[in-house]
Amino acid sequence: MIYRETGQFRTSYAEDQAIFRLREDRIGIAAILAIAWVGVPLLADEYLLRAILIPFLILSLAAIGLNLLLGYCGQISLGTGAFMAVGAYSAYNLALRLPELPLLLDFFLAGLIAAGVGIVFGLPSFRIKGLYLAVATLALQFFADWAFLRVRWFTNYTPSGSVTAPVLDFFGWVVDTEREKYWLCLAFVCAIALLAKNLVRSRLGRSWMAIRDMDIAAEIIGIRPMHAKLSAFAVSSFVAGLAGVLWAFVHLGSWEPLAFSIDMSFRLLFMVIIGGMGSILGSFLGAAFITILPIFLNQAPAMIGIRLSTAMVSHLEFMIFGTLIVLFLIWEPHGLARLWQIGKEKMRLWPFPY
Amino acid sequence: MNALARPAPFDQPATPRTALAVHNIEVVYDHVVLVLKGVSLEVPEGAIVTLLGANGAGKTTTLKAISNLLHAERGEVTKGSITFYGEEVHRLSPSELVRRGCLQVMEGRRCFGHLTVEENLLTGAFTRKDGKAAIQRDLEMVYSYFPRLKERRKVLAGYISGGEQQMCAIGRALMARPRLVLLDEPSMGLAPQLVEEIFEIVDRLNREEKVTFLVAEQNTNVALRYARYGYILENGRVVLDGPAEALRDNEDVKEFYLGLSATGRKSFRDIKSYKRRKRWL
Amino acid sequence: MAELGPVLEVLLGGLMSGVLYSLVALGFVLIFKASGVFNFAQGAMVLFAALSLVRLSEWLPFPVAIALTIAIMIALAWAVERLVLRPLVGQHGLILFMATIGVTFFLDGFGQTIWGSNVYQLDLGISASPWFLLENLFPGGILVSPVDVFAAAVAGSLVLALSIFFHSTKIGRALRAVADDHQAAQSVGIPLNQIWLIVWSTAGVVALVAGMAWGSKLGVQFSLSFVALKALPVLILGGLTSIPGAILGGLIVGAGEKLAEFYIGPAIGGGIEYWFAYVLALAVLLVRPQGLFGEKIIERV
Amino acid sequence: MAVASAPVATSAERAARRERRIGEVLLAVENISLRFGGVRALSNVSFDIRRGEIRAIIGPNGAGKSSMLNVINGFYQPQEGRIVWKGRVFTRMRPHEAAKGGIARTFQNIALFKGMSTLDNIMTGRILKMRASFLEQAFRIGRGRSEELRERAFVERIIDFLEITHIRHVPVGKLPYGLQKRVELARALAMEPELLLLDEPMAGMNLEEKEDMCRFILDVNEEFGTTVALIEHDMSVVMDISDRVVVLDYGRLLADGTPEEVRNDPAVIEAYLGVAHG
Amino acid sequence: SAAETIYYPSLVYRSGPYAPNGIPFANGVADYVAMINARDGGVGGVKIEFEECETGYATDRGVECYERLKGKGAKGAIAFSPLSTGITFALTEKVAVDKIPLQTMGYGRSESADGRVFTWNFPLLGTYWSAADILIQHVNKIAGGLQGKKITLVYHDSPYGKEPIPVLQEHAQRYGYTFEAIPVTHPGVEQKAAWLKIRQTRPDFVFLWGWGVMNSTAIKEAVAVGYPRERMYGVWWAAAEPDVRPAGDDAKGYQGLALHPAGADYPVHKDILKYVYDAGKGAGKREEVGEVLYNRGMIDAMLKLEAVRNAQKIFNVKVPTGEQVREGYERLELTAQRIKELGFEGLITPIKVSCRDHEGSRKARIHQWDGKKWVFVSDWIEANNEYLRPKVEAAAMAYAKEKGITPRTCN
Ligand SMILES: Nc1ncnc2c1ncn2[C@@H]1O[C@H](COP(=O)(O)OP(=O)(O)OP(=O)(O)O)[C@@H](O)[C@H]1O
Ligand SMILES: Nc1ncnc2c1ncn2[C@@H]1O[C@H](COP(=O)(O)OP(=O)(O)OP(=O)(O)O)[C@@H](O)[C@H]1O
Ligand SMILES: [Mg+2]
Ligand SMILES: [Mg+2]
Repeated sequence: MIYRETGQFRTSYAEDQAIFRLREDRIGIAAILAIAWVGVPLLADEYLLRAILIPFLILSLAAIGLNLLLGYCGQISLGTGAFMAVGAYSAYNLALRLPELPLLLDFFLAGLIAAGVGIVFGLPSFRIKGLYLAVATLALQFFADWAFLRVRWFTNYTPSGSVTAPVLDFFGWVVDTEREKYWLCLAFVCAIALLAKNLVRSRLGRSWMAIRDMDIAAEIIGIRPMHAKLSAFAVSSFVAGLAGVLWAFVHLGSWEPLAFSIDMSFRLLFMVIIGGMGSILGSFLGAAFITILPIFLNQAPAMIGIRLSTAMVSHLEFMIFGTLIVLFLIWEPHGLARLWQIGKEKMRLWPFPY
Repeated sequence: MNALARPAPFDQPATPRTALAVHNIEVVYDHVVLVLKGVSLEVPEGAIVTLLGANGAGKTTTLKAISNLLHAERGEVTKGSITFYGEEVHRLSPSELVRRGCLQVMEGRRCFGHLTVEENLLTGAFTRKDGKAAIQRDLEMVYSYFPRLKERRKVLAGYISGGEQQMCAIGRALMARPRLVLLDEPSMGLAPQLVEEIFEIVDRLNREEKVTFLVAEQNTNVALRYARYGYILENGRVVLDGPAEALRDNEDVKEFYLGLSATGRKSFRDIKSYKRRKRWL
Repeated sequence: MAELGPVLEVLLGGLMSGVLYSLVALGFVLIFKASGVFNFAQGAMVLFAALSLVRLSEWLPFPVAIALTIAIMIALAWAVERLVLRPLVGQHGLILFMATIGVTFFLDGFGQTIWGSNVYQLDLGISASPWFLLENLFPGGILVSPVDVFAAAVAGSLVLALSIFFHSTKIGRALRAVADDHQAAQSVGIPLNQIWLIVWSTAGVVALVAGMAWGSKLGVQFSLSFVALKALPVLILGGLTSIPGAILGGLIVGAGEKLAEFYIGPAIGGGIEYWFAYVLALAVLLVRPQGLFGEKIIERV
Repeated sequence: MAVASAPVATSAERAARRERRIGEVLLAVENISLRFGGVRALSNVSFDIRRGEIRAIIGPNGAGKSSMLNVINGFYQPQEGRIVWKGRVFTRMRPHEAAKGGIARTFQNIALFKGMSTLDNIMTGRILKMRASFLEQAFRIGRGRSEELRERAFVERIIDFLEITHIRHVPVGKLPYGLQKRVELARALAMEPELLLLDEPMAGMNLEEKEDMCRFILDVNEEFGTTVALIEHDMSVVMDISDRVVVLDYGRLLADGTPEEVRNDPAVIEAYLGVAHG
Repeated sequence: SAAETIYYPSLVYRSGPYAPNGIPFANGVADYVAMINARDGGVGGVKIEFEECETGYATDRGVECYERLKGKGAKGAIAFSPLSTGITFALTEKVAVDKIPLQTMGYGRSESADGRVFTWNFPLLGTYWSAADILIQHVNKIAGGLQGKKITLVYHDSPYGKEPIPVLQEHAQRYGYTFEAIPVTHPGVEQKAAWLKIRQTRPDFVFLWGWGVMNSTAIKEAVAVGYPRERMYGVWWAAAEPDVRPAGDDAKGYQGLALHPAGADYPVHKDILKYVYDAGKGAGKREEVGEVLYNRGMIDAMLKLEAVRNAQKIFNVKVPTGEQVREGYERLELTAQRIKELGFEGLITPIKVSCRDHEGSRKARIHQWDGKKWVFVSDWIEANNEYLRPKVEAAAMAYAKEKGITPRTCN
């Protein structure tokens, strides 16, 4: 029994409501945070930071955004890419047109604008449900792709329609090395993850989950479906918008609308489902699975000394990745987060099987 | 009728064969939750056997283990064996089992909401091969048992009332002409008259057509009246079993399941605020 | 009259391409109807079927290649049922959806490994040169493409055949039962495995037909799998569970988006075809949340 | 496990107390008619519920009992008739209006939030009582924190009362049927309703559990003075605990009166009870 | 040992929707490098270590590949060819920090021809602006003046497709034709509306700025509306075998820009066949050697290695760093003589890169598909630099301003 609940008593409701109730969990999370904030930046090389960790963090953030909407409120969205795009282009235009505003405020306002768009495109959710709703959000996705290509004002009339992010200057702190970018993203991710966790374990989160699990019953106990759904859309697109800003400003630097295409939306959806719907931790696990695993699979043959043609490697990557998705779902349909939980449960019982 | 599915009375051996034997099974949900901790029971051919027990005792789980439906709930039989007429159940798919005549009426109705009542009933006849006429005849039979269903035949099952759904689910099972029916709380949500009627139907099918029944029931009173043998489950274990009369006369059963204490039935109004539950363990 | 010519032509062209969308949507409908699974892999199946056909017909007579391809699609259906669906019986729709994404990835990699990633020409022997109808009425006539007409005919008969098959046999009823509740369907003895095998095989054959129609137009190449995205609004507009809905949705989307692109597009920068179908579908859904012909969504406590 | 501290009283005492408690009309449905296409689920039904009483609604399957509850709390919109709720007249109630006004209910087909734990399910019942702003919730400061603790304490009392402490953190989807019913009752109680609508709360329970459930209902009724409207098929329960009974049959009002009156009404026996029962 | 090799990373896409175009290009690169290793023992006697990385044409995978490969080898990667506009955009800033040249032969941002601002970008052989100018020159010639003519551009709705629009619009005034641009949305499988419009407006010429499946679809649709293929012109990314083959015979007569000829009968091909394919080490099939995109890959590799050779000479090192290779690029001059030595005579024309001009050469020919192969229908046409240069500079300066870059001064 490595994982020991006995002997840890919670004597107040406040203690019982803490995010990490067990000492083991608290030690674990402290260790992870220490590694993330200090260990990784010290040890990781540029490749790891720039090509893997930064995208991973930003996509985790976006996945948290989608998870709030899909995993907690049960509204299927295929428009997360569009919300990210709205965030990115808003921040770009704010920085361009109102240079006197501090960049951090631009980021925040961009998130708010994304939230506004989220509310507008969440309106149909009042009538449309389930898979059918996915189409409403797809409409947004395609419309946004089109608008950012077509409406030249958004891209400041650059001939090709691609735009470039300004220098990342936060009150004099110029973020230009990879390590700083990593810290910046990490800060955003930690903050948002904490806020999201708080939200989902308070009233708003519970009303989202109620709507998700059974909207009719929710209405009858006094939750207003419209209010709950729209607030989920708003919060989710705020987070997605913020992730979009980071993706554009920090990861890509310069980008075209294609960076936030339907592919991005689908990938985020995969992350949430694989990681675990209705779990903040799952968003991270899912993002890791979907972003890091293919890269790993791509490099794996070379690592173990097998020389295959590039095409073969990439086909194998597809096949193995697809197979792993299916295997993981069969193993635990509720996602990696759940797998983790069951693992903990087992550790609690260990060495007994049940 | 269906000669294959139902052996004619004269080839019945003197001592009835065992239709169903459950031997010391363990069931685990989600790889970690142990729910049944060694349950054994036996249902002789042509009998009505009832399975009693409090909420969460594991009645539904036992029935699902028998009809091989645990899979979809991420449950698993990890130990023991279940045989249906001598054949290991776990080798058969649920539909294969139905084809051999073992059919479950699931708890909580589970009608197909987007199908009309009549379509629901007809899905019950999916495995039958004895022609349209026979199916039509049985449809009429079900309607004669449940006239209410006939009135609502064209309505989507998702819209009918709870009790009507329960009738629909039972009727659907009868349409399959099973040899062994696993009934999970048939009386739930039915008006008292209908509860009696359902058990009358069970009894009639049992007597006239030699259908075997294993009934999980909360309504102990009725169940023990119609059943021949009973098992009482508690916390995933069989704690008591015996012929129905014996159970009915058991003091504990009397008090805790039938509500008959030495002084007769108590009014629900006069129940003390708490009393110790009967635990056999 | 002369002004009417172009309108008719665009309308006709739109209807024809709509039929092509329908062919893909049909595959989705079949599987959704039968199991409640939104099959993301339909696009990959279209590609895989077309690729198999093209590569096989390089060294086999065409009819033999078709037969062999159908066999391959049935084998695929069998594998999907056995390895993916069976272990996931009774799971939430989104999870099954995700599993089909796994299938998509696998098929994409597998198809390219065995059949290659090049462009292959698929020649069905139908001339691509246009017909001009009613030349006496309209200057230049009304242009119709024979390929489109052929595809429309095939799609029409396919829909008819499938509608009849699924509506007048007990299989049809069983399909809908399975889509409603896997477990309850099992409990009344509907063999999920067989049902899914039948349906996925049918969807595989439909994918082959779609692959032939689209492949003869685009060449058989990876991009074929993108046509699935064009089928989504069609599917939703018609209703996820309706076979005739797939056809009708296709016609509406095809005609609507072509007319919009043609007449509204230039005013606001063009390329609106891209999102028009979705907005159209959205508008329809606001009025009918289950699509034009979809099954009513039951709300009851 | 904490034990609910309901006073033990003799039945005579109780009866006397009840008399005193039952007060004015809390809710009246007047000439309600409800149709679905050709089906008349309710035709011209009127009855009232008085403050503090336990009102049973009985009738054969498909009689329109659940539909009646749905009309009362606004899920169904009757074609005709009106509802008088605490003196205010509604031609149609809206679900959240009903909830705000103090009507809570449980469902025949359990309508719990399957993905949430028992505790969270019951906490949803407190949503209308919570006021913390968005930011307070996100940062868990101010009311976001204090409210959470206060309501948790409240909910824990209900959990204790209904004796479900051991399943606090279990996702309700995994609970056996009977316990789910109990959680549903807990969620409704958490709303601190004035009128509690219970749709077959004792279906699928064995005797012992029914006894528990009766006790809970009686205690709620007596302790908090909550008015209860209850649909139930078990006649012994209905006869024992209800003050007045409405009998519906195929959408029509068949009888309305005390348990004794109803039990001896030939029409009721004919349509519903059949052979003398209970 | 690693210290003695030149590290040549190659970003490719051999799978996915664009694989039909990506494969021949990647094969050309791989075979050429293999041939140099086999024949010459590398560049300047230093072996080349060659590695491919699959991007699948996706930007983030491209960035990942770049990050993974840029530091490999003794002195890091010599240069990158991202082979996608999206990846080019994403890498433009990063290469400046990492000091690795970015070779975008025949693609990338047009303004990056200005080496004063885009120090690390080398859009060799021609940008899309050059392409648009050359096409206009050609049709102007064959139509005997464009006054009153109609030209329609059917373009891929992305930065790539949009690049030529400003040039074509400005030329419309200069040459007096009317211009219309019709976007086709990604991936380009549905173009019916576009072509019905063309059937109605009946333009004299249709330019096609497509990519991947969009090209063959366009040709098919042109057939379907009866638009003559002879009056369609594709940019050089829309005029290779994968673009015409799916359309079969219908594609006959279709024309396009050629940065270089197709065909395998140039001296360099003989060496490739001899040293690589005869040794059984060919990346692709023997009969595919000499396809348009294959040749383009070969030229891409050759230019990169010439820059390396140049750097070796300038700095007198065996293995140059990325920064040194940049110098090699900037002072790259391929005379007719040198081209002949390399075995590329007839494939390309002389190139001279300078600090100001990173394009090096802006010439192309027109070729036409005869149903089996591409045949030339024009001689080399040079883009009008007097017209283009100011445009390039203006755009580059705007970029510099936005990014806060102070342009270098060149002398
Ligand atoms: N899918 C599941 N996952 C985990 N645990 C489960 C699952 N289904 C049931 N259980 C647990 O198994 C135990 C037995 O449940 P079961 O449904 O068999 O009881 P039951 O006797 O049928 O009760 P009831 O009379 O309420 O229907 C319960 O404690 C329940 O919590
Ligand atoms: N939404 C609906 N659409 C169509 N018919 C409905 C709907 N709701 C109820 N009905 C019909 O109205 C009638 C009354 O249903 P209701 O659920 O109120 O019955 P009930 O009295 O609760 O019966 P039970 O005891 O079986 O639960 C039934 O015949 C039912 O089919
Ligand atoms: Mg049960
Ligand atoms: Mg009811």
